Formats: sequence, C-alpha cells, structure tokens
Amino acid sequence: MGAGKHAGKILILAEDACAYPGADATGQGHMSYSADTYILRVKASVLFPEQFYLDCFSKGIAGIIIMSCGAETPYPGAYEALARRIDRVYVLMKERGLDIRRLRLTAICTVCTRAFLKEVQQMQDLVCQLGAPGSEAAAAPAGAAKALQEQ
Amino acid sequence: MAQKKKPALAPEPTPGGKVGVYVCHCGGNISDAVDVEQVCAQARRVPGVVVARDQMFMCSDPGQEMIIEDLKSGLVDRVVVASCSPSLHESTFRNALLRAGANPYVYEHANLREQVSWVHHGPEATAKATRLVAAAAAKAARLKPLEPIRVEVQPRALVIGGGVAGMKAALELAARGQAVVLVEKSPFLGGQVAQLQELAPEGETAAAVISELAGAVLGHPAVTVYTCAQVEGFEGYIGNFKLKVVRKPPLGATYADRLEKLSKSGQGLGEYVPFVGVMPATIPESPEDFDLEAGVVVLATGMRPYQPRPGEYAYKNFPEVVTLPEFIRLQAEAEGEGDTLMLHGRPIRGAALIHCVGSRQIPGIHAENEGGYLNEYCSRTCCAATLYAANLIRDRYPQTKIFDFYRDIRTYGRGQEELYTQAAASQVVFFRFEAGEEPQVLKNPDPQGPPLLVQVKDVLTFGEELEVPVDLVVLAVGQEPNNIAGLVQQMKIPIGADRFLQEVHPKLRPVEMSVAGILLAGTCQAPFDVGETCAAAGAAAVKAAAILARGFVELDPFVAEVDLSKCTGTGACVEACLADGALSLVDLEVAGQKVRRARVNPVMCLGCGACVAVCPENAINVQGWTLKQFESMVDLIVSDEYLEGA
Amino acid sequence: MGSRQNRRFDALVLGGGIAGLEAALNLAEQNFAVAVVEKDASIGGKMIRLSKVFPTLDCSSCITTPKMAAAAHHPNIALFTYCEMQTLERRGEDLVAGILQKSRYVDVEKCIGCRQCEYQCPVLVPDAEQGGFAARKAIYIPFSNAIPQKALIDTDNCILCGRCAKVCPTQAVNYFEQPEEFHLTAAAAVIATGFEAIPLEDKVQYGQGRIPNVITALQMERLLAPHGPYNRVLRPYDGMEPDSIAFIQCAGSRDQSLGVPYCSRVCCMYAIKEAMLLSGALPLADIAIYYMDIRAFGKGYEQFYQTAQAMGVNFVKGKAAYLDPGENGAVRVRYESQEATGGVQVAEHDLVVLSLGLVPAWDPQGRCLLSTGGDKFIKTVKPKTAPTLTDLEGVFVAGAAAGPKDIVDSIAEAGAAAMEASRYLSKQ
Amino acid sequence: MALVDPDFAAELKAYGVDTALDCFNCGTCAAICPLNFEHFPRKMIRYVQVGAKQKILQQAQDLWRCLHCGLCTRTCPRQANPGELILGLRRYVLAQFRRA
Repeated sequence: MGAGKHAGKILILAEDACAYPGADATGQGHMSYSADTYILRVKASVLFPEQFYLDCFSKGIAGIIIMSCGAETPYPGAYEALARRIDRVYVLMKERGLDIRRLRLTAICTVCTRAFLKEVQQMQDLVCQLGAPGSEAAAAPAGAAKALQEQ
Repeated sequence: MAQKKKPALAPEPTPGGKVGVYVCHCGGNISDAVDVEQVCAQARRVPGVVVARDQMFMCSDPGQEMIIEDLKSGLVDRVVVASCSPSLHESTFRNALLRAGANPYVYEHANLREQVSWVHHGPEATAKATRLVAAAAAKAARLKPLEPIRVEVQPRALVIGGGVAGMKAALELAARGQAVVLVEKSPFLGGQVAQLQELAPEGETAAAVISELAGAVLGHPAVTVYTCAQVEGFEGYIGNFKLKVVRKPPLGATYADRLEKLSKSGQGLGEYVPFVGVMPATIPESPEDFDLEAGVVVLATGMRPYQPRPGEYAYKNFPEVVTLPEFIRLQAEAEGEGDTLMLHGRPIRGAALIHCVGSRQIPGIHAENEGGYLNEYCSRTCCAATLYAANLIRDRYPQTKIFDFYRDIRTYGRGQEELYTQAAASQVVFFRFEAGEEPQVLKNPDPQGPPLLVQVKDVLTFGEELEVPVDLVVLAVGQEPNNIAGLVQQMKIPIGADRFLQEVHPKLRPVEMSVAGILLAGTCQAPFDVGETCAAAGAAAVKAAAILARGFVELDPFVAEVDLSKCTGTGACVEACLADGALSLVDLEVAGQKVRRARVNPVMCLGCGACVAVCPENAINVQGWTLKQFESMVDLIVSDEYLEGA
Repeated sequence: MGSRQNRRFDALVLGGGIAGLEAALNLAEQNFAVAVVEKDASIGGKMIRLSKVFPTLDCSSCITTPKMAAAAHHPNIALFTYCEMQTLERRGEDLVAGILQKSRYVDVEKCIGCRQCEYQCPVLVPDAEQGGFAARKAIYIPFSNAIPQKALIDTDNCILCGRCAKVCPTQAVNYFEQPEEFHLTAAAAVIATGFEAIPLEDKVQYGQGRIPNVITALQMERLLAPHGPYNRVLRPYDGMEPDSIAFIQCAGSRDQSLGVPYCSRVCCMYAIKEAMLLSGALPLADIAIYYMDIRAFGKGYEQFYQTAQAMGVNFVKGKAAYLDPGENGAVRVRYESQEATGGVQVAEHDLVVLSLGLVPAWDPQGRCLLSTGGDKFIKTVKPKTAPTLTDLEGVFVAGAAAGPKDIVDSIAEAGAAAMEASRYLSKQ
Repeated sequence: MALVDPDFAAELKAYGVDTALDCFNCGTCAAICPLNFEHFPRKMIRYVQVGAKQKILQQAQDLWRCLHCGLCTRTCPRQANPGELILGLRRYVLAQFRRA
C-alpha cells in the first residue's frame, strides 16, 4: 500500500435502517478499515440525483459506495428506483471518462460487518489503482476530460 | 441541578446559523485515538461554528448542561455533538435541546467512536474526526426548526367483516372504550365458523364460540352492527377515512338456504342457529346508504373453503364424494343411532379422507383452477380438522372405518399432534401419497361392495398400489381468500401472489397494510384456525387502539416540502413518488396567472426523497435531509482549509 | 441506592424476547407504564441470536434491533435486565412480583459500554453466544448489539486479577456487588418467557453431544450469521469446509420415548432456511434433510419449502434413528429409506445438524399459581376466543411460553396479549 | 393392486397384536434393528395396518430372524411396541400353519 494509501477519499452513503448500523457494528468489533472513508447517514439513497454523484467526483471524491438496504428497504420501490438511477449515472460517468467502478451500489445489513469491510477494501484498492477522479479521463474519448472540467 | 427557575427559552435560530460543536472524550474511548482538543480547535475555523467545547462524557449531566447553557444564553442556535453512534445518544441530545427550550431538530450528530476512534488510529483518526465534525457543522448550519406532523384522529373504528376476526377485533376495541362500526356483507354474523360444528383440537363448539362473540358484539353499546352492508366509497388517510356504506337486500337467492334454515329453527333475531350464524337484524327492503368517518379501518373479510372442480377426485361425479365442510354438516344433521354412521339412509362402513385438496398445488404437476391460478400454499387448518373429524367418527360410530390419505401430516399446533396419535389409537389407517400421484376415486367394479374405490400408490407400503373400497370420500379442502376485489381497488391495498392480503412485513408490521391506518385481521391475510384468528384480531385491535386512544397521529417531520419559489410544476416529482397520494399537482393563481405547482400531503409522504432526485429545479426536499445539506457536507469533507498544517 | 425498590407499573412483561418486546411496545403505545423483566443481561431473546429468518430471509438482527431500541428508548417502558422473577402473586387489585437482580459486578449506571475492561481481561471463555465456537472474556458485553451495552462479570471464570477495575474509566466495576431483591407491582402481567432447545444430552441415539461434528440448529445459526464466529461455515471439529451436511428433524420432538410427544412447530422451517443459507454459503455442498412430515404451514412457508427443493436440497423421508462417528470426523446417519428399493441405509455426512425441539424456558411451579399443560408450557384457558388468557386473573401469555411458536405467530400473539391486558387494565 | 383389509388388525388382537396402528411409519425400528434387514420390522407392521395377510404368511420366516433385543421397542417414538408385535405375529403365523 504505502504511497497509494491516500489516493483519494471514499464517500459512503449508508442508509439509516441497515448499512449505518452495519457500520456501527463494524466499529463495535474494532475492525479497522481505511480512514479515507466518510460515511453520510441517509434515509434512502434514492434521494440523490445523478448530478450529485458527478459533482462528488468533480469535487475530488475518488469513490462512492452506496450502502443501501436492498430489497429490505423500508421504502417500497426505492431500491428499484435507485438501481435505475445508478444505471443512468454509469452512462453519464462513461461520457465523462470516469471509470464506472468508482461508484458501487450494494446492500449492507445491520450486522454485515464483513461485507462492509470487503466493500471498503475493494473500493480502496480500486481508488489506489485508478488515482484521482478524472485521471483516467486521459484514456477516455476526446472531449470527456474537458466535459469533466466543465462540471 | 441549580437553576430551578423558569428557564429562559432559547432564541429562535438565525438563518445563518450559530453552530456549537461539542466533542466527547467518551472516557478515553474517543480521546485515546483522536486528539479531541485539536478537533475543537480546528472546528472553530469552520464557517458558522461559534463555539467548540470538549467534555469527558458529553452524555452526562454536566455535558448536557453545557449545551443547554450555550443555547439559553443565545451563544449558539444549532448544535453538533460529536460522540458515539447516534443510535445510542441522538435522542438524549435532542431531549437536551428540548429542555433548553430549543427545537430538537436543529441538531446534528457526528459519530467519532464507531466510525473513527474504534476503527482508525494515529493522526489520520484526528483528521477524519475533524472532517466529520466540519461536515456535521455544515449540515447543522442549514437545519431548520421542524415540528412533528400531527393528524387528528376520528374517534371511530370501522371493522369490515362479521366473522370471528371482525367480531373479536370490534369487541377488543369497544372494551377499550372506542366506538366501532362493524359492517358485514351477509345478513349473518359468524362467518365461516358458523358453518362448522366442533373445533379442533379441543372440541369447543362453533355454537359456543359464535354465540359468545356475537352476543357480546350485539350487547355492547359501543358497537354498531350493519349486516347486508358493504363499503362502496373510500377516501382519506389515517385518522380521517371517509367511507360510504351501502345496505341492500342480498342478490337473488344467495342466502336462501340459510334463511330457510333459520326460519325452520324457530329461533329469533340475535340467536345462534347451527350452519346459519346469528342474524342480528332483518334484511333491508330497499337499498340505503350513509357516510361514515373513521380513524382506522380493520379488514376482516375472511376466507371461503376451496370448491373442488367437478371431476377433481370425482367430486360431483358421485354423490358420495363431499368436501369436509359438507361432510361436517351432513354428519351433524345425520339422524339415528347405532354404531355405524348413516348418511342419506345409507350406512357408511368405510370413509376415505383425502388431504391437501386445493392446497399445496405445484406448478407443472397440478392443473390450474378456473381463474388460472394455483393454491401453492398450505391451508394450515385442514390436517387437524380432518383428524378431528376422523376421531369423532371413530368415537361415535365404531363400525365406520376411516382411511386417511395424506402428503404430510401437519398437526403443528398445541394439542394437534395428540389428534394424530389419537387417530392412530382409534385404528384410522393412513396412506401417504406424493404430489402428482394423488389417489384416484373410482366407481367400485365390485357390485356387492361399497360404491367407491380409492386407489393409491402408497409411500408407506414401499410404493405398492393399494385399493380401498369405501362408501364415502371426504375431501379436506383448503382455504381461499374471499373475493374483495372492490375493496382492494378502492383502498389501493396490495394482495400477494397467493391472493391473500399482503401485510407490510410479516414480522415488523404484521397486521398493517401499506396504506397507513388500514389493519388486517384473520383469514383475509392467510389461512388460520379460530384461535390464531382471534390472536391476529387482537394484534390488529391493539394497533388500532393505540391510534384511537391517543386521538392523534404524530409523524416524523422528515417529509418532502416544496419550495414554491422554485417549483415550475413539471410534475416529475409526482411521477417519481413511491407513496400513492403523497404528491399531487394543484392549480394556483399567482399574480393573476394560472400555474401548476406540486403539493405534498405530509401524512402520506414516506420521506424517502425519490422526488428530490428528479426535480430539475431542486424545488422539493426532504426536511432535515436536504440535498443542499448533503452537498455542503461533501464540500467540507473534501476541503482542507480548516485543517491545521494542511 | 434503593432506586429500584417497589416500583409500580400498569403492566409487567416477563421476558424481553421478541414476544415480550412486542407486547411491551403495544402496551406502552397505549400509554400504560410497562416493566420488562429479562433474565439475560440483554434483551432480544432468541431472535437476536439468529442469522436470517424464514420465509423472507430477512436478517434477524435487522428486525429485532429496531424493536429492542424502541423498547429501550420508550418513555413508558422500564427494562430490568439480568433479573429473575421469583414470585408473582395477586394481592387484591395488584399483582406483586418478587424480582431478584442478579449481580453483574458492574454498576450499570456508571458503565458506558466502552469495553476497555473486556480488552484488558486475560481470561478467555467459550462464548455461548457464538455457539461456543469463539471466545469471550470473563468480563464482557453479551454481544455486539446487546441492549443495554453494559458489561458483566462471569464469576465462574473471573480470576479476580483486578485489571478490569483498574482500566475502567468510570470505576464501574464492583467485585463486591450483592444481588438485590425488590418488588414490582402492577395490575396486569404478560408472560413471554419463551423456550429453550431440548437438551442435547437427552438424546442417547444422537450421541448426547459427544459425537464430533454433530451440532445443534442454534449453533448452525451462529455459523451462518454474518457476524458469526468463523466468517464462513466450517465444521467445528477440524475447521474443514463441509461438503455434505445433514439435518435431523424431530430430534426430540414427536417422540414419546423422550417424553416430548408434541410437534415443536418451527424445526421444519428453520432447517429448510438453514439449508437454503448453506447452499448459498457452500454452493457445492450436498444438503440433506431427514424428516417424517414437512410442516410448512404458515404464510409463504410451503412456497419456501418448494423453493428449497428446487434449489437441490435433498429431502429424505425417514426419521434418522442413530448417529455414530465415521472416518475423519464424518458422522454416520442410519435411517430407513422408504423407497421401494430402500431399506436400511447408512449415509455419511461431514456435518450433522440436530433440529432440536423446544421446551419451555420458565417453570411457574413454586413461583406463582399459573397452571401448565401436559406439555409443561403455560396453560391457556380459552384457546379459541381469547388465546392468551391464563388461569391467573390479569395474567396473559404470549409466544413460545404457551407452546412452540415461530416469530410471526409469537408477534401476533404478543399483540393479542397486549390487547387483552390493556382491556383488563381499562376495566380496573 | 392389493385390496386393503381393515379387519385384519382386529383379527390379530387375539394374538396380542394390538398396537400396530399406533405406528406412524417413521422407520426408526427398521433403522435401529441390528438385523439391518430391508424394511424389517416396519414392513411387518405396515402389512398389519393395511391387512396384507398373505404377505405376512409368505414372508413369515423373516419373523424368526428377530433376536428380540428390544432396541426397536425402546426407541419407538409412538410406543407402538414393534418387538412385541413381531412376537404376536409369530403366534398368529403358527396358529395359521397349525390350522392349515
């Protein structure tokens, strides 16, 4: 790890009913993970528009993990709507030359400590590998990097 | 504590925000890994933060007093506590704000223990803690005071269905002093249970059960019963349902058999008649309708027995093939004594009982029913009911032999396995068949023998084909939900793949429908026996009682709010809304011009924010969780400005 | 302190499992003051210890924790954990309960749940909360999502080294703490004392717990839980990943030779559920369920059973008669196959799970005048029209205390008991 | 196709066979039996339940394999007393042979 360790910040959207307590359980177990992670407690991630994710990347967030409740969401239909939105975000990310693996949609339960750690570790590894958001844009179609800068 | 004088109220929060940050050491839990003083020092540089203090235990009295003092003195009007997880102490600190006379919602929590000190070490722990505190402060600065949404509740429950579930629910609510209106479609109280005789496994009589419940319902001043009545209009929301009830004479000869039985019995109104129930009032001569307001609605629309298709197990092909409910009635009305059961003047020396008729149907193996569906579920009650009937016959008519054909014996409940043991002890002979290899009911080719022959490939006899000549075949039919398509459509309530009403969640909210204020009781939800139905009705009643007893419903203020200065009436939010009826478009007049604007019904709003994401103007937000708040949190997370040495 | 002496409530709830919590919440929501008396150091009962629950496969903890938190934070509910109810008697209008607060040796008022004591404690003890497959300390918080998050000392294993007392930031450890007796008075009570699994030691044919790699279904719950002991399913004997797992149904139920003639009602479904979770965790493993009758009677249960069959779980009709150890930690299962070409068979499995039946966790005998049935569960006097009524006035029963019951049925009954109790209270 | 004869069980009462119908065919007796022989003794009990008299007579020699160890009786979950049933069937078969 070493040098790559602080490759960029990871934002975690943790839903209040499941993933947020899941992160708490990870803490109670003193299971260490990257400190470059910032958890936002949210009621339902379906609240965020496509632009929010793009803005986060242009602000310098290197990776985003949406830790939803999956099908166990207290808001019937929210997960499906969220999944459709994330598909659209992926399209927009591609247009801007952003590696779509920087955004991950997953479901974490209140005691899913290991799944939590795994997700964080995977994103951490990916961010180390990719570097700052937009740095992969060089390899992307022409105009993508420009589009990103214009955000 | 010292100041017992009337507390000066904290001043109204200013729009810009004067944020106080309070960082907890948690007795070393946080401060061992995080430099708490440094976090405070850095937090003071965050825009909007006017004070940052630390304390050994912020949740202790001195810690809370510190916050209360700062609020009361007007030093701060927004509070961030950085301590353990909000699940432990968020409510503690919101209460502290209340005690200071402040609005409890101008509060934000930063989790420095579970998310920082217990998982990170060294300088990065302090840096992360500072960023989390800064982000919380940024959100706090944008918080508005909120008030819980209060909905007044009409002090009346409407119960739909006059069977065991409906009567039990009505009685429980009435006993708690609530006014109840009970609406029953037929002229009778008692539902399907009134079509039975003795109830497994203990053997209480249907007569006793229905007489007890109907007697109490009709005798209770708080319960108003309408028979021959249906709900034909429905609108409103929890606390304020507006319904139209129609009473009309039943169609054609629907209840002719029961009415005839009633008149022959010589019993009057309000008295129990076997296989009829209790008729509390005369049938209306002409249709009449009335409006009704109710705070809650309990659905107790019940079930009906599965009706076999003609030819299914030779049903209708031979008069000697009957369903279990039909048999119960035949048996109850059978005359004569002796040690052989006599039906229609014929001795029944051998009877076959066949389980799982219309239940546990498997796609690809069983034929679909008329409506194109399969009853894939187990009907739960038929095993015990069938064995009870077997034991009863063996007990009363020792010369009548019983042959029982089953797939699995499901005597799960208290006292039920004993029925199975007792059946064995009373010499009932059991045969086991596999799905798809159901017993065949044929005409007995032997003219000297009994009329029917049952053939089975018997699992218990190593797969051998066995034949049993019998005088009677009884089909243990399952339960199907009553057809309540009209109600389902009006109330917009979900039904499951099994066509029973679908609760929100079988464990978290087992008697609630997705429409708040509508509860479900008994066999409209799933097959149940009488005891289980009464338990389910009690569970529904207790939820209804809590709503009615309080007189109002208090809902979280975290619901969508439209900023009319931004709304352009695109309707995207209405499209995206996940809660039917929470969002709508209304026509307004602004400066003489007609415009369309979104309107939130806060009572129906779930607060999920699905609308927030789709508004092109960001004109709609969830109060307390706005998009701007989240964006400013991200800004502070990525910013280095307030970090020392950064 | 005298703080908890002789407090008065509207209703007492005995047992802080899912039935007790549901009953308490339903009473509290109607503005009755409720005391919940729990014998363990945390509320949550059996449900909080499970992995996922049938038929929805929801994470059990995710459903229990909100109810636990709601009860803990409810202004009308007081929790009395680590307390035994020793007596319950009616004195006129009142029910008076004699309560014994067992010693935690940690002052709950002071303990902040920081676990410093736990980290310093040098004693490792098999953790019953993890099926005995992992270790805990002699001073410990019961489990990660316990409520309250307060430590206690297991005096059987504590070596009195003093480290916990030294490290505690709030001086909460008190080695001299005495048990305390006090009274709680109320007008009504709900008994929700739940169940225990039939002791493994009772099963001679199944090795009485002495055959390696024969575990109980509750132990399997821990192996399957996302926060379980090994992070995956391994058999305890040698840490091998099992390729073949068998469930033995009616291990103690429906068996007159063991004095448990009744059906335990939940074992079929929990075995099917565990089998499904196993086939997710170990996709290549063979899973067999030895059964007499599959009792999938509840809402969605039969469909759940059919799904398990479609997933390849092998349902073997026949009661496993005898288990003995095989080669390399395997377990041999003897049963009669009912197929025409069957006969007596011996199957070898890497891991065998006993679907143990349920017996009552609490016996009112000698404590109060509540009758029990032939099955030793609390007797109900009007099972049809008032299924939660007992023969002691003002006392109601909910959940597995009145006979084996799954979570869904326990919750419904808890609602009904709360309704009966509130009705009784409003009559007073 | 074999015709079920429900009267056979009653006929056997005279030979002390009166618990056959208590059996719910779980197979414990067969699996626990040290003979380890096909479906024995459950097979015999099942034949009594369905009245397969001929099958019992045809396979009567199997009845004499039983060592009367009592394991089946001890472990029978329904207390159907399989060991005693086998002894009773021996008496029945002997009586039939004598009559023949």
